[in-house]
Amino acid sequence: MTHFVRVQTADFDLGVEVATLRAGNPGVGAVASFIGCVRDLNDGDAVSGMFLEHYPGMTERELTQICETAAARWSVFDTLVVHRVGALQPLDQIVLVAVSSAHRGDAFRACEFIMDYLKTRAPFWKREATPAGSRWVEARASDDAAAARWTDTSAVA
Amino acid sequence: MTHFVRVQTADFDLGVEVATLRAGNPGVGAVASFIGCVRDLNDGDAVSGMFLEHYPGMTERELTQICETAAARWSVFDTLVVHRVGALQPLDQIVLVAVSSAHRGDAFRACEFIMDYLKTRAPFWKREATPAGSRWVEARASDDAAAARWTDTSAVA
Amino acid sequence: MRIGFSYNRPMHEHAASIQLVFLARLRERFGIARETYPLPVEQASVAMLLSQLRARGKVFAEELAEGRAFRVAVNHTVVSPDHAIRSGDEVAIFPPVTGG
Amino acid sequence: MRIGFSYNRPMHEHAASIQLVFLARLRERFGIARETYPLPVEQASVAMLLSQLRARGKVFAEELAEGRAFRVAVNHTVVSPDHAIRSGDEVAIFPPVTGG
Repeated sequence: MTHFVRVQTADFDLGVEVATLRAGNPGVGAVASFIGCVRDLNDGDAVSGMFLEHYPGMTERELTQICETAAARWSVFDTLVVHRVGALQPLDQIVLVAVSSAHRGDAFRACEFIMDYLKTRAPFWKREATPAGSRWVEARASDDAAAARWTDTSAVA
Repeated sequence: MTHFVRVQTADFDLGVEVATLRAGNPGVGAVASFIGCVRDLNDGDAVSGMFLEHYPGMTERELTQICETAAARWSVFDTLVVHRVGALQPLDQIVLVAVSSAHRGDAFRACEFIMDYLKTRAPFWKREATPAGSRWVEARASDDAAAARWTDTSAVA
Repeated sequence: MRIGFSYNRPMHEHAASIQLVFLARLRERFGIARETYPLPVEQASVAMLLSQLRARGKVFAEELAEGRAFRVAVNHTVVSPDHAIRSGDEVAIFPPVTGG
Repeated sequence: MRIGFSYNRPMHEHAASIQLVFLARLRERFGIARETYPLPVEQASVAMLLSQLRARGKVFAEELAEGRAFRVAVNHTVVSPDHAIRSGDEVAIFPPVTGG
């Protein structure tokens, strides 16, 4: 089992990343993946671009730990997180999470878990440009709620 | 909102398909996708290859209806299902489901719903080659259970 | 509806018929992929059709026995046994699906 | 543990210190990205450090006020206010994260 974690300014190719993740493993029956993209609207304001900052060292450590937690909870082969930093525009890809597994339930569950935890635990911060100027994006209560779901064993299989 | 449904013998490129699905829509903040692959093992037996048959006409109709049901239930932009038929080998891609949305929860939910319903409702049949000869794959109770989850409103957000 | 249907049907069409489609394991076991099948009565039900098919002999009786897991789709939609079949319908019979 | 730590520390290191890191909005508001900061006592807690930083003045007192949403990580792990800080630690203070 391997957890691949990368923080980079460069864009990524979802097809290449997923093909690499499952390459040569004929036990993989399922790959669930997710990409997050820059929207041109946030909290009701037009967004013309953003800058993503992170905390080098802690970011990679935190992302790896999130993947390890997912792999301990569900039956998965490998996990991949690629997160971009620097200047991004609407339509740009921000983040990729992919999980390979024998069966789809584990892949879906682990992939969404990693995204939810990444959102509330991985040290990234967005500064977005709007017509009123540039502003730091505020953390969302809905993201905390999404992450908290995974500790409520009655709600999640 | 568009539901793209294709049944084909040719392989597909996950990266190209997802890029096409979200192309030009800066409202898309999330794309959840899934690929199913041929494993070299099924029900304890080695699998050297398989042949996928379908019911032309009904397949496309059923897949489109499943996507429409998902789009009525969650807030999504577009959905895509690509399913291969014909001769396939271990490591080959079988199926792709992708859903674009403003937010990740809707994308994840709709994507997994479509896969679960596809598994129990779309008219595809697998014949797999094992050391003991070729056999039709039996339907799984676990797939029925996965699809049934979505009608149990207490279990699924 | 019923009157319109009778009215529109050509007088010379004495033999109302349907298209029968067998898929996957059933196609293999029956040795038939598709056939034109005469409708026994004007509005036969799926249950009546299945009963007639079972009378064809051993492999039909076995595969289409009550309680066996198979599905019937009329014009590409899965239906229940009481569904009425009309002339010109495409009726497909197939095992539980195993795609994805 | 405590004895071993003291034993291994060079005699000449009179001024124990930590690396302070401020990130994102806090870095901008404080005008500081990283600084070497003297540890006031041998084993200061995160709470003691925050209290000292608040004493620096208005913007520190405001951003690091009790009840404000910020996180403290020591050596890349988020910790609680009672966490003990030791010489050589990297202590980062940052707003709630907004990646993904």
